[in-house]
Amino acid sequence: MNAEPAALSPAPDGAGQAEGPPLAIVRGEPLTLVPRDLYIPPDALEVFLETFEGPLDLLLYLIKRQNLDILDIPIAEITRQYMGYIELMQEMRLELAAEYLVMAAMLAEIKSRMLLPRSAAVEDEDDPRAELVRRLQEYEQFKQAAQDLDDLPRLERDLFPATLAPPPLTGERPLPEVGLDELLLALREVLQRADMFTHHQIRREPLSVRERMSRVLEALGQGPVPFAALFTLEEGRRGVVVTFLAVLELLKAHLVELAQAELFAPIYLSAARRADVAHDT
Amino acid sequence: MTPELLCRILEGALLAADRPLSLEQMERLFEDAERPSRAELRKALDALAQACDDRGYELRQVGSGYRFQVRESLSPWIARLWEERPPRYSRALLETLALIAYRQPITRAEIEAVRGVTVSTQIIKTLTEREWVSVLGHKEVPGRPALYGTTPRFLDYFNLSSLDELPSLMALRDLGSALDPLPPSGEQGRK
Amino acid sequence: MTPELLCRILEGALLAADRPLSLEQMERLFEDAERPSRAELRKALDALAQACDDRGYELRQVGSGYRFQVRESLSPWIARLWEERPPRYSRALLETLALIAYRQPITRAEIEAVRGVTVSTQIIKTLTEREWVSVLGHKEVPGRPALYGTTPRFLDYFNLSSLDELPSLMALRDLGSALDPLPPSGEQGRK
Repeated sequence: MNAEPAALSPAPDGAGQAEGPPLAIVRGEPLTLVPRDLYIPPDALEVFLETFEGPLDLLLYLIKRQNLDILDIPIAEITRQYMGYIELMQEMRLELAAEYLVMAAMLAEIKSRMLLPRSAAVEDEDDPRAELVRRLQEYEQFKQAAQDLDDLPRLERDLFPATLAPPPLTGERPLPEVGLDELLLALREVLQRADMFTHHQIRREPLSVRERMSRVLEALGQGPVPFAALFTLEEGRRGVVVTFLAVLELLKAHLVELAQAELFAPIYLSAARRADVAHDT
Repeated sequence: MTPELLCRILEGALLAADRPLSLEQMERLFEDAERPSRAELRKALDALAQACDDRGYELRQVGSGYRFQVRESLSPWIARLWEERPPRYSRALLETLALIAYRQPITRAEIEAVRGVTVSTQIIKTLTEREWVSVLGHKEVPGRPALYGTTPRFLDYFNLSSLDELPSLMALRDLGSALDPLPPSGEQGRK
Repeated sequence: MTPELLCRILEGALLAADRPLSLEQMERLFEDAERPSRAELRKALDALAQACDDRGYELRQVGSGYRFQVRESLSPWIARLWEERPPRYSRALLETLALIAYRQPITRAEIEAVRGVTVSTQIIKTLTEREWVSVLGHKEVPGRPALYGTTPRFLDYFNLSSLDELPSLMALRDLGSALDPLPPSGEQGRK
């Protein structure tokens, strides 16, 4: 509440309805003098209002400021002051949360109900203030609880746990375990994100071709390899086909090159140019 | 295993860990053959607590277990170790946290009903990211809103061993009898 | 300031700090009026070192200053603090690995194009150190980026005899239901 300025007296000259543009139009009446009890320098008002956590907080402030007991609020007076703030906020085009207007309506309703004469027949009727008082009390309770929580000693500000460097640890820390299902789920997610299922052509080549591409590239890491040496006859026809497809794929991707020194000389497969020069980047 | 060695192992583990250790976690430091009983563990912890009596730190039980922490009386000096100011929390966040702590399990709408304003998504996110608050379940009403509650980490942060240690709430007064009787007719200020 | 209080403050600071403290840093804990002399500081540190003689930790002087360290003789037990939490690989790492497995040989830029985010060097390093992934060669485009593929070790770890045993991309689309836990056996004959 440090933003609350001292109430300033209106200028002594003039009798209120002085000429000049009105400060605000309140309930259709031009307001040239700010009510004494809620006058706040306009530039401070915004800061001031930001210190309220909502309509209940504002009401509590109005009650506390006059040293009133929550259980004994003069509804008419508090309503008048509350409306004053609301209208001022609206006039100043401050963003006004809808909750403030709901509260205004509730106050107006309570006020009007209290003005109605009570007959014996409605003696049992709930005091119209009861619900408001209950909410104010409940809010005050948690406003205080929040303050108490803030006052508790806490880490980072008041408490510092002891954390020492561990000794050099003997024994290796275990490597993380991964299940195949986790891996597949990860892939599925990334593919869904990339929307590959719909927009990309699904590669139909069997994975073994991709794998063989890797093995061929690996073999070429040591230098050019005779084309024929890439094939393992024990793998049978299928193995030979897979290797051949892998070589074609690699050629297509410009990842390998074929070289033949002269006609009918052995064909050599090598990693694409300069690949054998740079080992690492 | 001698009680002295047990004490030293626990002391070393509590100091090296970057989080409070529960009794279960302490038990798991030992192989089956050497594992101390619960009674032995507690006795060793008592001895450790006493051994710090005249030191700069103390053994404290918080939400998720035991930890050594520097005595609060030394904070004015210790706080100078860090250049940055500790984080401050807005009233809106603290009020929301207080409601979750005291009224859990609680929905966002219930928090809003007490505070009289909407609770920003950012606040719930901050509380969740700090691991002070988690979703305990969903309320079986239309929309199945999440029910929030506090975590052991919340207790750790605020140096509490259980929710029982929270400051007690301000008492609510009964308004039925306390409210002035309304005037029978429109006139106010009759008295 | 009494020597006892000085000792306690230093002890607290060394316990709370997450780094070794130099004498200069220790001096900065104190306001001008109360600041101890170098001689007083050293004396207090000596006293602290002695006070740990029969404790689970010791005062060590390292390159950048002083720090408390848990005694090495306790490491067989302390090491279990971390064992109990089997580390896990990040989602980013798993996605990268999966893409390398299915799309090899593949460059980092190609992985990034599918994932939509950059692939950290750490991830590639982890996968290479684990010997699940290796550099097969370099793509002949500007920058000559490395081409990654999986190794036989990768197949061993996942118990595959060849990449063919990985589900096809088509099958992967329906993976969600396939990976759900199996229903209790009794329900299988239903319908």
